[in-house]
Amino acid sequence: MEDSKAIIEAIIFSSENPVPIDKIREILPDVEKVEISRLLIELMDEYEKRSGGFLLLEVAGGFQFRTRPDLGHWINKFLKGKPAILSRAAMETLAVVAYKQPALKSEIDRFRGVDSGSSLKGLLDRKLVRIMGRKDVPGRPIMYGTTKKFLEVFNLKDLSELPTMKEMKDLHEEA
Amino acid sequence: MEDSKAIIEAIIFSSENPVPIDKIREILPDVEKVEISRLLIELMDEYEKRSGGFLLLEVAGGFQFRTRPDLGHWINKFLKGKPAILSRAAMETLAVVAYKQPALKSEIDRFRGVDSGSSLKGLLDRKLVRIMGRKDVPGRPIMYGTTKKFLEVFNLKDLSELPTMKEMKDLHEEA
Amino acid sequence: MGYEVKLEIFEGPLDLLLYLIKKNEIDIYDIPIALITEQYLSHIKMMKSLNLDVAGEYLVLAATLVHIKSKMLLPAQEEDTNGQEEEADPRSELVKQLLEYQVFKEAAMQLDQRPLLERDVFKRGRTDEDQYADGGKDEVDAELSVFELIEAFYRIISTSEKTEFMEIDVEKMSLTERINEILDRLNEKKKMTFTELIGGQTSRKSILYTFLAILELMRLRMIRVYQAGSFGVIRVALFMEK
Repeated sequence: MEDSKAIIEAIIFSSENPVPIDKIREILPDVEKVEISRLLIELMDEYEKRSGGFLLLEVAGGFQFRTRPDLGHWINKFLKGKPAILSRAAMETLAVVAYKQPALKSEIDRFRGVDSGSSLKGLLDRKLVRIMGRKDVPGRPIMYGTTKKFLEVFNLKDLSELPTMKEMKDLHEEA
Repeated sequence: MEDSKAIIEAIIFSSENPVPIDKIREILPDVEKVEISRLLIELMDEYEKRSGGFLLLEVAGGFQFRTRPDLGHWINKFLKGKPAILSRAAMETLAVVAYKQPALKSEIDRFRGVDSGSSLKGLLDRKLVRIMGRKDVPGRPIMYGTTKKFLEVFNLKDLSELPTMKEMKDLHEEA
Repeated sequence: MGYEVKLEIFEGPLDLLLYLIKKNEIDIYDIPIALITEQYLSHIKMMKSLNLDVAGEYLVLAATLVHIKSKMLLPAQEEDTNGQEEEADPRSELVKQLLEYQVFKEAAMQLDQRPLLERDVFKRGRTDEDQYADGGKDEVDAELSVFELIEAFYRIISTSEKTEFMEIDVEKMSLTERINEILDRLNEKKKMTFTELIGGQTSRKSILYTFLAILELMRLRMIRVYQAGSFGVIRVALFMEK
């Protein structure tokens, strides 16, 4: 493939948004606009004829690769299986539970400076956190701790494998 | 193009991360694993021969489309981002972790002759290095290893693709 | 003395030493210690005079070099007072270290020469539509990183003004681990004897942790402990909610 065609293709591929011709021109100022258009049409044709997994399309004033519309079903099936990740709030809540267990919700809230109710609920649903019991103080608040699944997901043999604050400080202080 | 080949291509195209064969198999349970392998090899060959803007590569235990290495300069120009660069200290620390894993911080420090705390922290932040657990010796020091992202970033199929220490020593002796 | 204006950035004392060896075209297995020590020291002096931060490690190696130099000055065949042979070559330990460092330095260079993601090669740009699939709600199950977890915690503590600084150590976590284990087992079996709980644990340390965990659980009123008579079986049960 000629160089400028490959460069155009690489640019469109790497871009988050549809790439307008003018943008391409900025990168390849020596190539005429009509020439860029011609190459784009060539590329669109090639992908169309090839009828592979994706196409080059003109959308929203630019060019973008998109999966073939009739394959949508398969892609949804694939993307659905993606494991969920933990939000920052969930990670923080989990961290406080892990290090302070048995931890009370009031303690977690105090540490984080915000209400942790919904994060805590999410972590309970995902079985990363569990109720350990109730603390023997007025109001008998619930105490939270981590589960076996928590160890599994974080690939820990046991809780003592968690880094300590001192170890963490050591890494931070050099920086 | 035959259907299953196009579907495989679309799946890889739509995925954020390299797609392992087993993941493809889950979506296409009727296609044999050897057949999927064959189609993947066909696709990799086609892109290689075509020499367009991107290639299909095997990295980090899966398959992923990536721009052609020799076009990096143009894409950096287009994305205007600062290319992700690791400092020499980070690179050395990473090399020790990669070759000695599970590696202790004390070992890394000893091999490099300097404290590696801040490099290590940077590599942990960038998810190139991870905590593997603790070594069962007095003091139970933390063990570090490389991540899947390390393989992704360094374009490696797996760790065995790294040159062996012996190969590197031989290089030295020639020099 | 004329300063070399070109001052290389060294990754540490070993890097500097390797540089000097290369510059002088010296055989790494037969380092002329006096010469190298002198050059090494003058480099450090220069770095200091340029107000560069000279890390402690540089000084440690300087001391090592001086020490080796003084050892080399002793007559070669001299024997220890115990009649034992002098250790082979005072330089050997340093040479070994240098060779190892050289290998890793080479490895680092090789890594750097690979086509790096987001430096030389790029993935497909993520579009907005790609984000819609949020994944199944109930499965977390990609492996999560311990580092992220503790970073989250570290972030919280370092921004909070709480004076109760967290001294979390391995001991405390071992105890918590045992508490969780006991709760798990009691959830399954409801009632167990003390011996059953201890059972299978051979090391004194783990028995001690189990014992401490039981005390802690009693204090928290999460379990109840009964004993039938003064030498009877000790039973442990979950504290039941009414």
